Amino acid sequence: MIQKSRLHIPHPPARPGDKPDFSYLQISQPGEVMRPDVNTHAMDMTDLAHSMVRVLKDDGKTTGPWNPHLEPEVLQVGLRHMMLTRAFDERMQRVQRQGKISFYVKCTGEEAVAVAQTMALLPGDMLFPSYRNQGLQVARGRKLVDLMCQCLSNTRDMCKGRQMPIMYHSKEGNLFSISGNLTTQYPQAVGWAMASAMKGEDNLAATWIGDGSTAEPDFHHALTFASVYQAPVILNVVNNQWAISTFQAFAGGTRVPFAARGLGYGIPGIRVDGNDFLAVYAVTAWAAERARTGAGPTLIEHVTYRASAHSTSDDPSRYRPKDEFEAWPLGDPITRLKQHLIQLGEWSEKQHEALEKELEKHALESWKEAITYGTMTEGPSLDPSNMFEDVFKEMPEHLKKQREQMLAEGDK
Amino acid sequence: MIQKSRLHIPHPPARPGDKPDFSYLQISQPGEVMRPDVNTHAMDMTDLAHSMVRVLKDDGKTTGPWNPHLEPEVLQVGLRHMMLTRAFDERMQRVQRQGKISFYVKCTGEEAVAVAQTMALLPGDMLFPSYRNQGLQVARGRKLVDLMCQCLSNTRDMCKGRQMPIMYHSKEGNLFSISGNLTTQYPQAVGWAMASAMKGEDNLAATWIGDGSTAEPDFHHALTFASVYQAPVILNVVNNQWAISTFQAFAGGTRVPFAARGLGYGIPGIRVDGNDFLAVYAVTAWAAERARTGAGPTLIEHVTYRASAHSTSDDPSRYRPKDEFEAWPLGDPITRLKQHLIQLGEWSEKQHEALEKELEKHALESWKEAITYGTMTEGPSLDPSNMFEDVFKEMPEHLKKQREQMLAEGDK
Amino acid sequence: MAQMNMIQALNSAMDIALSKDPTVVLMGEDIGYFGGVFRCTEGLQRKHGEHRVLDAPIAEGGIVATAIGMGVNGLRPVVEIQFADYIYPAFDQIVSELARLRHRSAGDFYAPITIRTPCGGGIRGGQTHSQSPEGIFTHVSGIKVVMPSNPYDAKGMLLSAIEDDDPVVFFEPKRIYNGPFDGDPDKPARPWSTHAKGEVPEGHYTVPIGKAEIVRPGNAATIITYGTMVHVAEAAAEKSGIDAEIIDVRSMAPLDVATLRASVQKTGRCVIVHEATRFGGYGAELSATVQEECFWHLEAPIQRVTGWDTPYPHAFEWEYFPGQKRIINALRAVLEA
Amino acid sequence: MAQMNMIQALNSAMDIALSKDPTVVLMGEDIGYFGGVFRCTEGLQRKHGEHRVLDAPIAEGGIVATAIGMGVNGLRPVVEIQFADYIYPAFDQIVSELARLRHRSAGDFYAPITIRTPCGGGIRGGQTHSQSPEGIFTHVSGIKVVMPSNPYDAKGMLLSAIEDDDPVVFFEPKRIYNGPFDGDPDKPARPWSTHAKGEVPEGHYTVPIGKAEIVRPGNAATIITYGTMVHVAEAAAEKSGIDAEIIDVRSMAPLDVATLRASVQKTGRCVIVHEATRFGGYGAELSATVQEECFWHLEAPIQRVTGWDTPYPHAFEWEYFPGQKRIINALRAVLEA
Ligand SMILES: Cc1ncc(C[n+]2csc(CCOP(=O)(O)OP(=O)(O)O)c2C)c(N)n1
Ligand SMILES: Cc1ncc(C[n+]2csc(CCOP(=O)(O)OP(=O)(O)O)c2C)c(N)n1
Ligand SMILES: [Mg+2]
Ligand SMILES: [Mg+2]
Repeated sequence: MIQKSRLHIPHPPARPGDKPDFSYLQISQPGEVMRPDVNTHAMDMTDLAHSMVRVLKDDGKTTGPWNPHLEPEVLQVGLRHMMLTRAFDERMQRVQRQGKISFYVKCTGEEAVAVAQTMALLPGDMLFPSYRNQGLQVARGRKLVDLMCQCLSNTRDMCKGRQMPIMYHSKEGNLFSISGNLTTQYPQAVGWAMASAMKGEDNLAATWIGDGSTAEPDFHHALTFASVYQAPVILNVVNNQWAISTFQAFAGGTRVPFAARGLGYGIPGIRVDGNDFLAVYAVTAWAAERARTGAGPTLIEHVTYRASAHSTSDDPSRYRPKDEFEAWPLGDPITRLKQHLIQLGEWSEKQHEALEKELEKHALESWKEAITYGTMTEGPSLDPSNMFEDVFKEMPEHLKKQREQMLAEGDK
Repeated sequence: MIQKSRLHIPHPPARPGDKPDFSYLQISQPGEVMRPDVNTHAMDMTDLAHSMVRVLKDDGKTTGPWNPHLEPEVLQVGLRHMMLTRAFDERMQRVQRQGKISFYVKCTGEEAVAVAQTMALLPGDMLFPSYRNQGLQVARGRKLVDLMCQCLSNTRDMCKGRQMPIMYHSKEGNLFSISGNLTTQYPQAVGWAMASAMKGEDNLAATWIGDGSTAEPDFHHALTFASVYQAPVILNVVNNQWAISTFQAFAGGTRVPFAARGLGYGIPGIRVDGNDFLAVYAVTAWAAERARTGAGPTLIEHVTYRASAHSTSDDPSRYRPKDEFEAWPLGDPITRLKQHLIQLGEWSEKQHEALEKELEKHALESWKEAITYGTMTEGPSLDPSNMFEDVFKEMPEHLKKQREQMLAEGDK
Repeated sequence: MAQMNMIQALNSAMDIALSKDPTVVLMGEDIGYFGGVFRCTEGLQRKHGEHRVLDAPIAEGGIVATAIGMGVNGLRPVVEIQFADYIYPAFDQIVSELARLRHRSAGDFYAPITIRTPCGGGIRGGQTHSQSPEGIFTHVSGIKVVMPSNPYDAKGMLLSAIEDDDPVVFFEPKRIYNGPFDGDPDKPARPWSTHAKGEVPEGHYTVPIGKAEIVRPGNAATIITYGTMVHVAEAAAEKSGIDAEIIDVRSMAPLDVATLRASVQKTGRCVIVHEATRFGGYGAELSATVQEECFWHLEAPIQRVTGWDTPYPHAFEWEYFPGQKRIINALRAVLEA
Repeated sequence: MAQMNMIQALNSAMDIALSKDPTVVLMGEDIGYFGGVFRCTEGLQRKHGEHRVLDAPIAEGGIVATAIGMGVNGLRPVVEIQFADYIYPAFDQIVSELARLRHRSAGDFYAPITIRTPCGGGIRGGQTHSQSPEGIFTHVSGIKVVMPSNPYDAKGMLLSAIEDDDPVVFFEPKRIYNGPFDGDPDKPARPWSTHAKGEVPEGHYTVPIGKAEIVRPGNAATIITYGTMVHVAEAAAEKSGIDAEIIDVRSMAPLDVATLRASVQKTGRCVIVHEATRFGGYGAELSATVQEECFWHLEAPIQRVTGWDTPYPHAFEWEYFPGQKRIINALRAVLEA
């Protein structure tokens, strides 16, 4: 029966053994895309959702109306945050392989998105991350040791051992608690932004999901509520081409870019080169100005590539060519910003290598400090009975009873 | 605090006491909108989602490329179905007021959508209705008496007393069971259509929701899956301006037409004058051809007006001007088709009056027959213990036990 | 004191909360301009403004999700789900997010939300306007679940819920919005003015969450119930002449075990009554708890009187509904055992 | 007979179903080309084609909804929800639609769907990869709910589920995918080849839904349990030296009351064990049922050994997990009462 099937089944351009092929990817020339006024109606800038905002050229120079004209010092800070994010990822992957933490997720190749966006926003803006935006934490100044302690579920874990590694949060840093459930934070960010408008405050909310996560219903909730109430929110889709083993076409991203999803709700959609630090910064600043001036929400699709495995539990060589990242046409965000700075005369290969070493060392030293607060097997550890706390603000009778029982019986 | 609120709150154009105002409504001239080839890519016909397909002119004549050129006999059948739907509605509203049935929902003013669409589809196509598409049942030849027996929960009720009035279905008529939960049938229709493609069959699925229901997550599920698998499905949004007391702007329909929601998923969206029988017929036939030739799904927004209350439990004079329908710029679908037929010389006021009387009589006689199969208080009635059937295919032990207990104890 | 029905009592609670605390906001389908399909928010938008009493898109999941975001940003949202039957699209946001946020962030983030929703049958609503899904929510750690049975409790508990920093799912038995209902649909409707708990203070007061109430003292057997069934149980006890003690649970989670324990240890016999389907329902938890706490005092098997394990049927409402007769039969069974 | 772990047994069941019945299709996130994150569908797309083993968008509600449509159109979909923790976005489609379709259409429409989903803890998955939500589903009339505890049952019950014209939610305890687990995380992992139920016929056979199994006969007390906890209970009984009878419920709904009744009427003592949180959980239904059926035979209060009423904590997995020690304590309690 199914031999006769006429169902359309999407396919990635290449599977293991095939030659990588990114010809499906629509790429604009740097400088090609217009920069409309932030008050423009969504319908009068639909091209932004279909083209790609790019500022950095192959030669490391900048071009076009989206150039944010950042000071070299700012760019150096951005470069440092991205490199620190990568050094952190490398260290954590290593310790996971050594069995020191149970799980880890890298963001290699996607560092520009989180770092440039954080830098384009204000500290009072509330960030609702997914699990692959550690750059937000780094760029907001969270110490590596604090992030590491979370991954270790040790005595300094801000989650008190209750969450898997990478589920950071920071109240004072305005970094919302990360959920293991995809996309749930998306409409929450809209609600936070609505409250900001209701209180007459200027802070906006920003939130991130992956390409695959756009299929979840909370994506639709977020867009609908953001559109209806014109919430001051920036909705980001980090399109890294893959959702575990599933090519982004299974979320419908090759038929029409994810940025265009916004248009049907009257929300401007911008597609941006996610590996171009300057372009990401520029579109974020543009969206932030929109939000802060009451012009409403923006949907940004960051086109990038997930250079690493989905997580330490994944083996991507089972479903995509091993050398796909090498063929990725938008390059590596760190290399590209480095080249830009070198081209400006504000950076050198030598400085770069030195910084790389310094940050590696910093990551290692942070790790060494982190484990002094306990590991899964050694050193100080949290009191397990804390698991009964924070279920409610005050512990109800039945939980007190269960806690007593646990303490009386011991484990196993 | 909230005094400072800058949140955007949508408003209907008029509230009770105000003068009706439909200036917000974008209306194209009849004949103005192009009719693209059914294989056109969604992105190359975005104007269809923003303009309005219309065929019937104010003078009752037809114009433009969407004219379906139907035979007068076909138009007469369509008129009859619409008039029968209205006669049925009137009768049922009356018997509800008399306390003979517990609840009813009219579709006055929206008859063209269901009737023209059914006529443009094939009997093998599966229809997934909402509660306000009784025209589908009528146009598919379901007998009024059968529909009435459902509303009476009597011995001939196809639901065996298990559902509220108006939740009809017909297996042989390919009319799916109606759910009280909004929008749930939308992605189910997509799944049905996927199965049709998988089996290599030609039947398509069509489904209907209201403007307000587009906010539910199943709307997004339907569009995503329809887009990814290019399912042969027609997704209809019946935009009758109101969702109970809530103006369609609260679903985001005034910012961008609902038809445009499709474009962000690569699904063509067509906005059509829902009170123009010929236009509705034409766009449906177009979408059906698309689906049947493997060109994929279509989203159709039917612009119409809910002339009656939401249901017999509702009083619309609390939230909108009493005379709003009189000011509705797209008129009454029955009057408009009648005028067209008269203008063609294929109908007359006299014939119309006679048919109206005949159908009223038919509705009354159907009702008289229906009540012979039982009413809520009199005549034959279903065996209550049937409620334990069809929970599962075979009744499990615990339900047998409960049934016995019920029979042993009696009620109340 | 004023005479109020349950709708007026709930309205009064929200009016007071809106007046007293500028962070309280209401959101829901048709609750703003229109005042709600059951009229519970009537007049509140007119009085408190459309920025505090928000009409919402028809998306229960989106309503709860945005309310969580508002809660995190310092507001205290009270949302209405139009019927409890329509709460499932919001289930993921309630279970995976709202209930766990405080725990997973070690207390750093939380959302003090109240979710109001009318539940229960007896209004010819068929399978999609009659459900009693409270049991499902009681299994979710991190949310409180309550259901008042009268105007006095409705107002006092709703104010408690709104002021509570934990999320509360607040079920309203719609059959008794306008008057107590004793389970006999053929009797003329009774207004709340004929009931002592229809006397409701106009000002602020609270009824604590986590406390059951003995609504009828007795010695022969204990009936544990809540919502509409409190009144049906009272009528059944009256009619049977059995000296039954009736406990209105009110707060399903957390549960007031002490009140249950004291009563059943005294009577030795227990009947549990709810409208929801039986299998895997809240009555099972009540039964298991009573059994654990009162095993040595029990003189007969605990009986459950519940809705049958089928969808709620439109036409056979009264055969489905666990009415007086079934309660009396159960009472007799525990007494005769 | 072959040696299979649970993953292989499930894979074999689906392979046979796909081969035997052209209307069977699989759908889920990462299940096609990749073979699933737990590898349960490995090789099936290669063998049966990408039109029968479909990768799906990440939308659990959309997956179940479209599967319903396919089921109505004559297919027999078997869907995978990647983790039971992610089944909630599909909750509305399961509860409001899948479970009720046959009833509301008086038998004219139905969707014969199997929903497979890995559940339970013990793999350091934290709160969003460890949940056991089976209890919630047992409260929904119109769906069957099962959980096998070994490869033999997994294959036989999955074939039963697929062939069943009613919807079945099929929970797979992921901790024992690769081998039985006795609750002691410090012991080296045991493979299924060391267990009798790791012997699995290669061809078609079924294990009926609705039948419990006595996995360890005994006279002193009855342990009622399922999934991973069957093995923990066996180890606990062994270690304690108590002559406990252990019942593997396997089919949570419908429940095999007769087997439970016979055992507890014999032993007079009962311990119920599950990983899920306690309050309002499935253990409550088991306790209530046993109490109703065996009241006059019970010599001690029924004990529940369960996960605590908190989200599943990442770091304190073994303090949370209801391990051997707690089961032994409960056994002693029912014996000493
Ligand atoms: C509701 C839900 N469904 C499924 C999963 C399992 N899951 C975790 S990550 C992932 C892929 C997400 O892909 P994408 O959104 O593209 O983000 P990326 O990992 O590429 O950054 C899946 C399916 C989940 N965590 N939550
Ligand atoms: C999930 C769900 N939420 C809420 C409701 C209650 N409700 C029934 S009809 C309705 C309005 C629907 O409006 P619309 O989609 O515009 O359809 P219309 O009635 O105008 O045809 C609402 C809110 C419901 N039935 N299901
Ligand atoms: Mg991705
Ligand atoms: Mg409408």
